[in-house]
Amino acid sequence: MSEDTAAVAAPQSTPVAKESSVAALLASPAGRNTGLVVALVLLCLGGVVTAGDRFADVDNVLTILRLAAVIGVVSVGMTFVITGGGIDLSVGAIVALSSVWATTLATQGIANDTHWIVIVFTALLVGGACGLVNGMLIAYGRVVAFIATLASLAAARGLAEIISNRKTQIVNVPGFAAFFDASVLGVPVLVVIFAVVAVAGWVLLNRTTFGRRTFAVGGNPEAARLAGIDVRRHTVLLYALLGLCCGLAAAMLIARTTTGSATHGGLYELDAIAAVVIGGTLLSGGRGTIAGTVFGVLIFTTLSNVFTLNNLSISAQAVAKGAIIVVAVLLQQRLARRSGA
Amino acid sequence: MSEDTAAVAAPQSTPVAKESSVAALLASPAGRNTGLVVALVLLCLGGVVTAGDRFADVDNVLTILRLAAVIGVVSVGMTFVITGGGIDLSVGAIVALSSVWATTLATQGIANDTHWIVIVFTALLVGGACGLVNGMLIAYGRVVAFIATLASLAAARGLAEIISNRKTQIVNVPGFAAFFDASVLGVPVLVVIFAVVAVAGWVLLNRTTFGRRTFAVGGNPEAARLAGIDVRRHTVLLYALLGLCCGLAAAMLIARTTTGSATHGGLYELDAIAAVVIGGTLLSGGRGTIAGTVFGVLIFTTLSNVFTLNNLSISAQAVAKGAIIVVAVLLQQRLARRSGA
Amino acid sequence: TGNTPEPQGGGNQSGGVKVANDEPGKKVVIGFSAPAADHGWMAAITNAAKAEATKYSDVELRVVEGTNDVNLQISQVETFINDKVDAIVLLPFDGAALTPVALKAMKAGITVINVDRQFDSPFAARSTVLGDNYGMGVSAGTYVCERLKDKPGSVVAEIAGIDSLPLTQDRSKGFAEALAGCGLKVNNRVAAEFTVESGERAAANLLQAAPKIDALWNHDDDQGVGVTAAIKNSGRSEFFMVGGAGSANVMREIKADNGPHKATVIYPSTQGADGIRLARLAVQGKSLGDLVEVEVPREVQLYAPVVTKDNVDRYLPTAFES
Amino acid sequence: MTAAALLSVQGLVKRFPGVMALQGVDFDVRAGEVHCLLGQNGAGKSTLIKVLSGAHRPDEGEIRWRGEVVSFGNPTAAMRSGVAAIYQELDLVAGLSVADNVFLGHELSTVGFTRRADARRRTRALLARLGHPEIAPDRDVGRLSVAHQQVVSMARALSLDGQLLIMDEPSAVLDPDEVRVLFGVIRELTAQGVAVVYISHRLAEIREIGDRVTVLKDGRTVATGLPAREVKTSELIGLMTGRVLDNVFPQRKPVDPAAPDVLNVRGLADKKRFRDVDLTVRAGEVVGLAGLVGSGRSEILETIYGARKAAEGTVEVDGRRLRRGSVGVAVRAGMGLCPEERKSQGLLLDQAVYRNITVSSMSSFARFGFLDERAERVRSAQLTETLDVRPAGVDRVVRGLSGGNQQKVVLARWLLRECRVLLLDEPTRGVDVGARSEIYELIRALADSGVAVVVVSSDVEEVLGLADRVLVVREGRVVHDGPADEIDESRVLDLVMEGHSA
Ligand SMILES: Nc1ncnc2c1ncn2[C@@H]1O[C@H](COP(=O)(O)OP(=O)(O)OP(=O)(O)O)[C@@H](O)[C@H]1O
Ligand SMILES: Nc1ncnc2c1ncn2[C@@H]1O[C@H](COP(=O)(O)OP(=O)(O)OP(=O)(O)O)[C@@H](O)[C@H]1O
Ligand SMILES: [Mg+2]
Ligand SMILES: [Mg+2]
Repeated sequence: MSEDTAAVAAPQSTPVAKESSVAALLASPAGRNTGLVVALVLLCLGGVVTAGDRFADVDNVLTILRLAAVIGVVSVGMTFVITGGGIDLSVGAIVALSSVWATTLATQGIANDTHWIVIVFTALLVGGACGLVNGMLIAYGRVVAFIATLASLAAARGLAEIISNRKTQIVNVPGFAAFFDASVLGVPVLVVIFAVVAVAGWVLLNRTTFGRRTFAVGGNPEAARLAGIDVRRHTVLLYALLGLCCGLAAAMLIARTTTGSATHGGLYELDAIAAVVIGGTLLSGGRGTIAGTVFGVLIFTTLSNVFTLNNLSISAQAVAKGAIIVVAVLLQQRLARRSGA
Repeated sequence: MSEDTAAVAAPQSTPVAKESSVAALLASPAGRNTGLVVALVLLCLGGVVTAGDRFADVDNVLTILRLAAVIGVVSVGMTFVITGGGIDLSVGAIVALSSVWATTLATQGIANDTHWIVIVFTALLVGGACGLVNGMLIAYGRVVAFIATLASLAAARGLAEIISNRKTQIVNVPGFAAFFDASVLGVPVLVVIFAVVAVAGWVLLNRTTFGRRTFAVGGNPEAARLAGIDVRRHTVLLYALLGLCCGLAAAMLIARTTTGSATHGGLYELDAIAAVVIGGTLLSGGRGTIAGTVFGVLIFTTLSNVFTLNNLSISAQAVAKGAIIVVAVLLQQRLARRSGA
Repeated sequence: TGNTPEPQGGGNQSGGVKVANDEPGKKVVIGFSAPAADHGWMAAITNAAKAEATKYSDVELRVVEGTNDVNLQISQVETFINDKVDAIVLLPFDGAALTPVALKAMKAGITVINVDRQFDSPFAARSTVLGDNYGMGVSAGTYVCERLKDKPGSVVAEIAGIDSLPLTQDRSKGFAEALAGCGLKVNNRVAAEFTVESGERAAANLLQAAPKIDALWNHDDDQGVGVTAAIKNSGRSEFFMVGGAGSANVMREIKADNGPHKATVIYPSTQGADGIRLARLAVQGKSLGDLVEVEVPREVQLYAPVVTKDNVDRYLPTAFES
Repeated sequence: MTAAALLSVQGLVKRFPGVMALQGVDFDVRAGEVHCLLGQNGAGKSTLIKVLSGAHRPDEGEIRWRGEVVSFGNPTAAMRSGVAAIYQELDLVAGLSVADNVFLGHELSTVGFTRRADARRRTRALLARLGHPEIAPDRDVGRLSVAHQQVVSMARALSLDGQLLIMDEPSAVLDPDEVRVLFGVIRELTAQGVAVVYISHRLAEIREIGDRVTVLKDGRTVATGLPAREVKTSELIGLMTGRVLDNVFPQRKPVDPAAPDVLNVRGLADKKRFRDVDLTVRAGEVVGLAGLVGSGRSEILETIYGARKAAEGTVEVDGRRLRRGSVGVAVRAGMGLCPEERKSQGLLLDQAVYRNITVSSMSSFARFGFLDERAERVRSAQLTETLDVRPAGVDRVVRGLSGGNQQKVVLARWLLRECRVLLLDEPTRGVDVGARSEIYELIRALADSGVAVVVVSSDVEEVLGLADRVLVVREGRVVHDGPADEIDESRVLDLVMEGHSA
């Protein structure tokens, strides 16, 4: 269910408050995602108890957010694809390919002559193109999404290795890193980008015809078709959108590492899908929430931050991670059920 | 659609032929899987053309089959879970955990005193237990399968690392390797095991009430429930069955590598799901074919064999692999559509 | 038996005699980050580092989750910076990608010791401990040349590790160049993933691709367990095999001379432990005992010796149990 | 009424793999008329609708819209021309709100941003016009009852402001009261010159609302342009089925007063939908549950069956008390439920007919867990023949069957199982007149063989004609319990609607 549907469905009481979209924006994710919020709060409490000031520190919070930013942007895009009834296993490979293409000597040469934004554009272009190919294969070639994107995963990573000749490419374009490393009012640019993408994603999913149609295409493609929606075109757009997000994530990763590499974005597919699904988006399509995805991303990144601070044995971390994921999901389900959604 | 439904649905003509279950067994997978067969044949042709005798060699064919055996057993189990509407990301981790547990000094000590079969039993037991836990979490805990098994993946691998202290455990039990390395009429025991599992899986899925319930549960769980099927218990059984397959695969892997290790089974989840889905099983449940899965596994293993025989670079392999997967799926679809299924 | 646990992690015996440097000094907090321990050598690196740290009462070691995601590894280093640790021992998944954050740590006054995979800026680390990947390939190639020098046209095969890593490229480059020196080349090459299972899979296919082999170099002894199993399964014995990294298993096999391994090239798994030591010394302002130099050097490159039946006893004690 | 046809169709042909769904359909619709389509299950009515609304592409034939040949390649093209359709299978998107569904595909938007307040307001107005102001525009459509979903579909069609409105069995899930409101809306529309194509299996409705009738049989037009009010019922049935049917309901035998109680429900209640339900059914008795849509009858049946957990009360079969909330226990005790929503609750759509039929009695076809498919097919074939499922063939995939035929497949499942207690929720929804009487015969025959039957139906005539005893449910409580022959239709309607403001 989309956030706002649930939020307004619950109490039939205050029609006035319902109309205020600001109130809805604030109230709805909280109501729908009580369990996730509780899980995140518990996690933070755990962090504070075990690591004290080191956890609650502003710098540490920014570290968590910076870590969340790259995978977060991919996850927002993934929310659209999954809500629209699809899946994309190639996101990590697309990030890698975009990062490599945007950091080839040729690209850097052009960027040096003109402006570093060329690098960002290249990454977006490559990402978007990969997404487009995925979408076409799935919508018009009618290849199952899982297989089509698995194939893209192999192909894109192979291509990235060929282009980069399996060497890490270092970025020497002035201004590029400087821009991304800067802060706006104390908030790092990477985090700002993530926030903007998340808010834009929320608006797109919940306040536009594109978003409504995404739910319809994922929830009941036949009904969507009968309602006059061009399901195939819409599917292509969804994958292209995700591709763009991957391109953006690649640019962010280039800035963060000053490199492009065929090994970037390893296993991002799992991380992103996990964040989306733990956030409450249905893997079978038709229901999705951006707020949940953001919480999902934050839960995973906070978890690894708390582990880092606590010097836990690495294997024990894996076991604990498994347990915490299950507990978070159970919490979310129980609380969501209680809140009558 | 299950293999035999399609086979008998097509021509309404020969009710006599329909009755012969041997004929059905032979005819149905071939009919249903024309595209896959064609893809596999083309691949083999490619192998013969590029690598000549080295490909067509009996030893090479046995090598391919041996390589297919381990992942094949897991894929057969995965076919059940996916047909039943589920998914399991933890198969690789379960293989790792089973292999490690079955090769601890303690287990080997017992096996040395009694019989090497102890090792196999331990692996089956651990695998089955892991599957049971997955099933319970999903069916009774109502955790989404994707997340529940993602959590198991983390936990099982962590546990395997703890138990093995991240060391490769070498097997020194006499008789164990000897049994698995043997051949039956020139066919390696590993391949025989795979064949037996595949045939048993086919019978179980297509000829028993258990299989019929699996289709029902995966196709429409609510309808299955109202028809009197205990959907939750059945779900648990499906995951337990897959767990057992993982245990068996672990035993086979131990025999093949003479080791147990926490790194065994890496990315098996992707390989197995890919084989199942390329074989024609619906990721959303309700349709599944064991024969398709077997073809899927063979396509993937033959592919990497042909690549290796040709001394192709890994990057080029990846790109080619992506392209070949897409072509195989398109072939399969076009041919399946033409045959009226 | 093969998996008899021996009490030592990599670095216990290294260093030999107790010197003045081992006297407790000011307390040093060291952060340690490495790629995911998805194969034996990498696990041994971390284990050795941990074992080393416990030997010093003045060292507090913080080990974080191994990861192959550079983004996560960067944030781990950021966390160390926030935590104001005294030193960071960093085995980066990708040296170039971790350079900016290492620079940031250095700027924050933290002693960074770079291990194994080199940063692309000399200012990113106080000191660098390097294995010699290229040299490893050269050592292996030279050994193969020596044994095959009388047999021109010999078939040489290579089983590489994860092919997308630069270190694999370096090893293969060294190997090829050394072979070229005696008129040989790599006839068949496959790549595995440093794990037992992938080694077995790659080797099984390779043995089919090459009906006759004279020498086989396998980059990594951990995947070598699988390679050995595949060789055993195929019943082939016409060639000799050279290992890589130098696990205790393979050294025992060399010593017993009962398997395909006739030699292995060491790639020290003690680098992490050395990193810990250097970090401690650098923070405490001490020097390396056997050097006249009063500071810890900028770079230490470890040697990649070939271990054969003749010299195996020297290396066995520091070998890692994969 | 203008003589010129708004829409005319000639020689329409549509093939599906293995089936000719339409093999030559001719008819025309004039502005301002209600044109009724009649035909047996599988005659091709829904297919025709889908072709007209652009959801299917015809293989042959000609469609003229206002005299010009058109081809509606997709639903959007049809909608643009002014054709709006309500499909039989209620294609709404669960998970989206009522308002979102109403405006799906033609969203009210400003540069891509949805005008949600606008959409809500207009949805509310449309729903009020359809007599359902109580449906909140923000509710998730998936959580509405089928009847309310049907209303939303109608609101959706109205929102398109078309000149031709096609309705495929809209009344199947509505109760008489709601049908009256629907007819009011239809009259309003036709007065404005909108043409309506109306499909229903209820002849009484066609007489009431229809102007002209077209009869389809096996994908062909067998009669067109018949005057709806004058044409004789027997003639219509004859055209549709090719045979004569005089008595729809079978003869009732008086229930043996000594027959034992088979089903005994005492004080059943759930959390909020219903309470204090007492129900006793003797062997050989058919009990009918009448009531308005939304009165909680489906919930009562599902709770008896264990598919919902009861909060209070007991259910006994043959004197043995059943554990609460377990379908397995109920099925083993001999209960069977024919659920209300065949697609989501009843059928395995992608499975063969025979597998859908035997799914609840698999163990009787199995030895050591191995199934005897031959026996399954034979038994299923017998049942589908009895129920006249078309097209025949037990290996057909259920998804390809017409709505009414799908319903018969669900019914066959429980006929096969030989239950002690059979719970039927709207068993003849969407079933044509001919098959309906066969189903009645079957139910009667089952009862006579000692089965206790409970039938929920919104068709009061059906309840009275079929049942031995009638219970009237209003707002979750049983307000009347008595023999069927001591009560008549108007009394039932009074009871049903008492306190209802309609
Ligand atoms: N998608 C499809 N694939 C295959 N066959 C189909 C499909 N849709 C309809 N049919 C077949 O076309 C014929 C006409 O079906 P249709 O749904 O139009 O009947 P109908 O007159 O609406 O019946 P009902 O009164 O039961 O709704 C039937 O034989 C049906 O099995
Ligand atoms: N799970 C649920 N959550 C909330 N409301 C529900 C739920 N199930 C049913 N309802 C509500 O109950 C009402 C329908 O009840 P029900 O289907 O039992 O009526 P009925 O008497 O069986 O009518 P019909 O004969 O049309 O099925 C609707 O208003 C529906 O919204
Ligand atoms: Mg119909
Ligand atoms: Mg109902």
